[in-house]
Amino acid sequence: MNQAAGTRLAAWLNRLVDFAPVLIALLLALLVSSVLLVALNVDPLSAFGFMLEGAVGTENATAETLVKATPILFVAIGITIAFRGGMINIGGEGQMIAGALAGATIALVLGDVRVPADMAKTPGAFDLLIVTCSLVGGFLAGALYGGLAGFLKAYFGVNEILSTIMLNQIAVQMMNFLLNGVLLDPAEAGFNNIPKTARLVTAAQLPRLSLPLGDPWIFDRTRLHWGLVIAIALAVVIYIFLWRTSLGYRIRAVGENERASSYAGIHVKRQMMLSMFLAGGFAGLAGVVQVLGLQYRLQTDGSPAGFTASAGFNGIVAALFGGLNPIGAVPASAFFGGLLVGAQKMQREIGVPASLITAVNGLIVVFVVSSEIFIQQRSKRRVSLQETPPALADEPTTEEAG
Amino acid sequence: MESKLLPTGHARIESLTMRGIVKRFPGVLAADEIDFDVRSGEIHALLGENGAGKSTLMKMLYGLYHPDEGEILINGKPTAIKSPIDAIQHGIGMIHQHFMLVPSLTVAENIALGMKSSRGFQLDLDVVSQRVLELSDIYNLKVDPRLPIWQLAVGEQQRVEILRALYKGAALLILDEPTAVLTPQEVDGLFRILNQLAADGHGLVFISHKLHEVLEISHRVTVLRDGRRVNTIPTSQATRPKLAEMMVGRPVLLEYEKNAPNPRAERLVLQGVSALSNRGTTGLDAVSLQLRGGEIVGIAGVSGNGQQELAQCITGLREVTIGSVTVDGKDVTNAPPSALHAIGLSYIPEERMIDGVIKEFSVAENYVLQDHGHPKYTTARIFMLFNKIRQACRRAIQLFEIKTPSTETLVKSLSGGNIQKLVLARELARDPGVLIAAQPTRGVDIGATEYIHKQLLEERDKGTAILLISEDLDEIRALSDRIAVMYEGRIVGEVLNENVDIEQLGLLMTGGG
Amino acid sequence: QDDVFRVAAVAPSATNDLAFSQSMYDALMAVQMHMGEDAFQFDFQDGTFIVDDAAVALREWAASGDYDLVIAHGSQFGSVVEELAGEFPEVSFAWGTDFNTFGMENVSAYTAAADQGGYVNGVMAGLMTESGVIGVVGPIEVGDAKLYVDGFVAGVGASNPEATVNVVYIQSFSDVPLATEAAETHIANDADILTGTAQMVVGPIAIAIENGARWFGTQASQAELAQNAGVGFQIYKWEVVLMDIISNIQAGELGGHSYELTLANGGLVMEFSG
Amino acid sequence: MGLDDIFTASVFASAIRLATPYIFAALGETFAQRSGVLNLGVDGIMLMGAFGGFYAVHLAQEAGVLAEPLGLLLGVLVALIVGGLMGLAMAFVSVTLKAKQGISGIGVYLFGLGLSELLFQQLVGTPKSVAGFPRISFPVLTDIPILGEIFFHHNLLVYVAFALVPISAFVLNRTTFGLMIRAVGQNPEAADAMGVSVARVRYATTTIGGMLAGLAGASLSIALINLFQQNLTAGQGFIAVALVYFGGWRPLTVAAGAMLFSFVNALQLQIKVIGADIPSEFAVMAPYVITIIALVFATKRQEQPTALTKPYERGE
Ligand SMILES: Nc1ncnc2c1ncn2[C@@H]1O[C@H](COP(=O)(O)OP(=O)(O)OP(=O)(O)O)[C@@H](O)[C@H]1O
Ligand SMILES: Nc1ncnc2c1ncn2[C@@H]1O[C@H](COP(=O)(O)OP(=O)(O)OP(=O)(O)O)[C@@H](O)[C@H]1O
Ligand SMILES: [Mg+2]
Ligand SMILES: [Mg+2]
Repeated sequence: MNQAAGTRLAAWLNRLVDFAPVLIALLLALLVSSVLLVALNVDPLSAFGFMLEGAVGTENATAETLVKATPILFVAIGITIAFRGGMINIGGEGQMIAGALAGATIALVLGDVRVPADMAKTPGAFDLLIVTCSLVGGFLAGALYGGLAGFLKAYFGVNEILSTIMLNQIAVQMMNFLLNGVLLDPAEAGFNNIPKTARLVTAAQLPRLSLPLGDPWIFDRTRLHWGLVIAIALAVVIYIFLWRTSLGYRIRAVGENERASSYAGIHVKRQMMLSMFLAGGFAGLAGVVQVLGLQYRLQTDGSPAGFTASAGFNGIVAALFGGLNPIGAVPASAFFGGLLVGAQKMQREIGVPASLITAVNGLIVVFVVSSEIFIQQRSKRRVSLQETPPALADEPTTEEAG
Repeated sequence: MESKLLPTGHARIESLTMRGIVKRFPGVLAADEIDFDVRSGEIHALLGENGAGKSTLMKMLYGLYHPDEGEILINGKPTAIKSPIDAIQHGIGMIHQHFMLVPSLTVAENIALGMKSSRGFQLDLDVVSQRVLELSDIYNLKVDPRLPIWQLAVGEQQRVEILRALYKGAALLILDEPTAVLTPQEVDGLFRILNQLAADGHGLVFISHKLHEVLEISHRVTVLRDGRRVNTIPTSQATRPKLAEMMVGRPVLLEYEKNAPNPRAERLVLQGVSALSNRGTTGLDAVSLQLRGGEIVGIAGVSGNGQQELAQCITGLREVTIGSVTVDGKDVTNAPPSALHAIGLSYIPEERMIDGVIKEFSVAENYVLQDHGHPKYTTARIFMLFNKIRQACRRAIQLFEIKTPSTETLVKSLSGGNIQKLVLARELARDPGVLIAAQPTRGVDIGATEYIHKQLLEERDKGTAILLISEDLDEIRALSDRIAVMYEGRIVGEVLNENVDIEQLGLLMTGGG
Repeated sequence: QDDVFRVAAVAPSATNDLAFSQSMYDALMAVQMHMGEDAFQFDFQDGTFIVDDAAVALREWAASGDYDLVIAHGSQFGSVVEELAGEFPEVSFAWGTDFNTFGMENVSAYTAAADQGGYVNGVMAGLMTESGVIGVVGPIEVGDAKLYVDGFVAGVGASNPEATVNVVYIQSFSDVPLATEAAETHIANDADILTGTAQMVVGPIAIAIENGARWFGTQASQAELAQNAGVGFQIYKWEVVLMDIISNIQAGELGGHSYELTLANGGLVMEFSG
Repeated sequence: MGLDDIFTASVFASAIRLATPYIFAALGETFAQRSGVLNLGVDGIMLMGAFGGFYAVHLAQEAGVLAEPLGLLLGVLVALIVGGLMGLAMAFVSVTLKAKQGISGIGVYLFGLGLSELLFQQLVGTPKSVAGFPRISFPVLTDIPILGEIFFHHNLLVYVAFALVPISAFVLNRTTFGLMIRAVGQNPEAADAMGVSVARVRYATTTIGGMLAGLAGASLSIALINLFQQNLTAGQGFIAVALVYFGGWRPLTVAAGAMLFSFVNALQLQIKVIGADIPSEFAVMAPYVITIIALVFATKRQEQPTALTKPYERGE
């Protein structure tokens, strides 16, 4: 017993040491950034202090970090499915927009509907219906948009990197067109024409989230919303889907080896479309959740990232940081959320240009991803230090034991 | 004979000595104080089971791996070989067990790769092609230098490897299992070349699992087992059983007891099946074939003559353009693989690493490649029951003596022989009515080969119809009841095994006869 | 509370974009010059075109209680202001360009009658064109960009009904290469006068210089960049509005009004060069 | 409005100009990808090249120390060096440190995006134009009707870009270096066994890719637009990466893709300018739609380099 605990502790320590390279990489990135800061006559320590404070320093900061992380996480889960299925999906941005457009439209239309009599009896039932329909609609729209790239790849051999980059631009223009036209907020029409929809009615909004710890509740009066909970729950679902279901197995099989998959009787084209469909769906959810949970309307400034805030892009990075594992995507997304929100604070407090933050983020990404090699080398060395286990010794060998 | 130079103009390597070589891999001592030497004019055979350390030892000579301990002496001088460039400069050439060819490049381009061009930075492919043609004429190794590698069959690719080594004029030539894919005639041709090279003053290291080849061609034999040198003896003092025992550490069956054939109903029928090859040319040309339950039909032939297309047409991986395929009376022409699995067709693919397994998946996951959605491994066909899968897999591991640390080990870290056993275990576990076995023992050591052969015979006696596609005539002869020979996409002859004349088979395989 | 009047502002592009964001930055600098650094200080977060990022900043400023006025400079920030103003009724907000104060006591809205200067520019362009063709490079058909372009077209129509005005919206505020090529296309179609709005006009200005065409601008002075090509610029003087809002706040009135820059109230100034 | 109002000579000329930065960047990326390195950071490198080139020319012209052509060449040189250095950094990260190329590329992009803007704000401040590469007037040729306008009235870098297309094809297909690149991208083990240093080849191609991306940026900032502004490229680098896939990793088809994309873009501008009544949004999305459709109907498809994005490690 004691010995087992000891081994477990050792394993834990080992895993902790695995994070050392990441930390060192972060420190190095900060060091290089410090040089830039010093060149700008800014005290790096206070700069990074503000960054940390901006990310997790206050209850509101933490909430904002999580708010920022929410769409990133949705996208990252989807990207994980796509990449596991061998599809390089760069189309998170466009799929987010597709989802947001559909979800917002549904929410607006249903929001105008009179509550049916039999539903009016149960308070909240109709609200739940609106929100659910919008989420599902957003998911489906994103899924179809992503699935389109999968379809083009499966049946026309159109490379998905190419098609998704192009489809992103198309989605942006489509959104501008609709938001300047049929979806335009009637209050804006003929006046300012800012591309935005009308505000969603309260019934169509995803509720804000606070935790019943302390008084007032934690995250009360922040923008944190239920989207985060949905995202984390779905991360678990997708983990199970990918590694515990036959459909997930097929997606991963096709991603690893198309030839062996078709030899095994797996319909390769179908899995390609499916993984892009699901990836698009999750990006679509990211979009619709931003609308229902945060902005209560769909709006943009016309630029490619005007609505998405580049979450479709950051989701790719988060997915890869998360080791292409939906569970890993959760902390990875939170990390990125914190980075982005903290950086804003730094800019606010010491007036360093926003561009510096962008550069620093780039450095962090490069350094951290470069540090992975050291983790891999460590785990290899670890294997070499162990004796080759006798065949199957670590497992029960008889059927009864299983 | 005692000139310092080889006919190619390169200096000889009078002697090459590896002394006290140690190489450790994660969890494995691949070379443990190995001494090994080759002399000019000598063919030195290296024998050993899978994973004995043969390739590792030679890769250290070729600069691909670096010894942890020990030294390498060329002509008595300690020499550091840091990379293949060093090795090539020292006159060491290597034909690798896993082909080192770039599929998208042409033969000439593959040969020109890494060499100085006579036109400076510009490629001189016509010069290279010319020389390749000359060489292939001299050594009777026909290839078209303008064809891309991906269009070549495995056997042809092997020829390119050999040609390339000859082209580079190495003084010391390492051949890691070079004969695995050649016809008897080609093997004879190769041996003639090897003898000639040795006579010219080259040193040669010859790795093979085939004892008779070793006995025929080599001057000395070194046997490795588990990373250690068992012994080095002159070939004149070696016999097959003795070598086999040195390798495996126990006496080995070299001939099989085979029950009399007991053919039953027809299970697999091909009628006038034609198909295109990867190149878009005719790959299969009106092939007709009948297989009964309880018999093994061997398909002999040099690789690239339609065997792969044949297997793929039967297994639903290639479109049949004309003709029909029937299994147990059911027309399955161009049926998807999943439908074929369902009616009891199993397939051991030739390229096991690419078609047969998913390297990044665990042993258990690979074990259910086809059956991952089968009701017995799932609840409601959705959730996979990994406990059941692991259990079944564990049973197969024990039954088939697959060497793997656990069911959760990734397949990429198993040796080729064990991967092949895993594929075999999986395909047989599916209790097939028809089994297509393509090159089931290529590159597999004699211990494992023995095992796989016994399994195939057992399966036959259970009433399975087995189509055995192999370029190893010994294997075809040992297992088949009937033998069909393929040449240029057609079946050019069919004989009962007992009536076979090896020379005649060889002739058929090369379009003669 | 001290005597210093503190302002925090967020803007979508850079403070030196020769366009929309710069107009507000310059205005705040002007106010500071006027009131003195002891009496007026401001924080300015630029390059924040992402609405959510702006929302974080605005929320923090509002919650800190340190600022007498929080400015959201960009009409896309409207919904954020609406939400925050409700949540922080004691904080004074200003935003633009828009008229809408959402009926709240603590919100000021400001806008520019960009069509007025656009009209002036258009009249002049109509009179100056020799080829009879005038090219407009617009970003997206919204807000004051649309106002300016519409005013410009009307101005040309008033002074030279014969002239053709070709309008291209490139669907981006920032895509300089595309804006540049749009200007090239105008030139290829015989335009001898160009105008445009938003920060990507720096490209078209360079094209005007290169091809000897004339340039009319808006939002901020582009005279230096446009060199000899520059003719007329409509400049936003937000300080006119800001001074008003500030004195209201100092008098205890947090907002509730909307303001408009016009040529008449001195908020719009025409600058001519060349 | 007839067809001859739409398909004017100036539209073709415009397409050629628009294609120039794409061709530079996409050719560079073709080299990198052919050897197995996916550099998603092209856009960031373009921005750094654009700024570096611009700033050098700006300084030279402010100081008046270098006569104009020399100042411009200095700008090109700086863009090449800056791009090359960033390419080198990308190579170090993805070849030596074996980082995941997708993410590291995004990191490089963000770094270039941020740093170029930062340097611009700190060193220059507000948009200023420079006298960039002038359009060349060829004797006789430029005056040929239509053809003269389309082909013989561009700046030097436009011609350099188009000249690089056959040169790149030649290098890839006809030289020993090109052979090494193709081998390393398809089967690094084999190349390694034949004595080709996989790392060295990848370093070379990624650095060349960086230099060409830098030049792509400079072709905007000191030749086509003649000024710098934050995010000057507006995402062109990503389109360039897409064009490499579009062109199936062959310089000629990659350039053809760039031309198609740019032509549709020029066309949509022309159609808007002459007043066609289609929503701007649809006009702007046209090049993207057409690119996809073109690929759907393109019959010939090439396999991508098998080792693309895969760091090479000897099995040791
Ligand atoms: N790249 C590697 N990484 C880790 N271990 C390795 C590697 N290559 C070889 N080994 C180990 O070294 C041992 C010897 O392998 P090697 O490839 O030399 O065997 P071999 O004698 O050539 O076998 P075969 O007959 O299958 O070719 C293997 O058992 C394996 O465990
Ligand atoms: N990357 C790797 N990591 C760990 N082990 C490896 C690796 N590559 C090869 N090996 C080990 O090297 C040994 C030989 O590998 P190799 O690929 O040469 O197999 P093989 O020669 O085809 O085997 P066989 O002779 O059984 O067919 C295997 O036992 C395998 O465990
Ligand atoms: Mg071996
Ligand atoms: Mg082997």
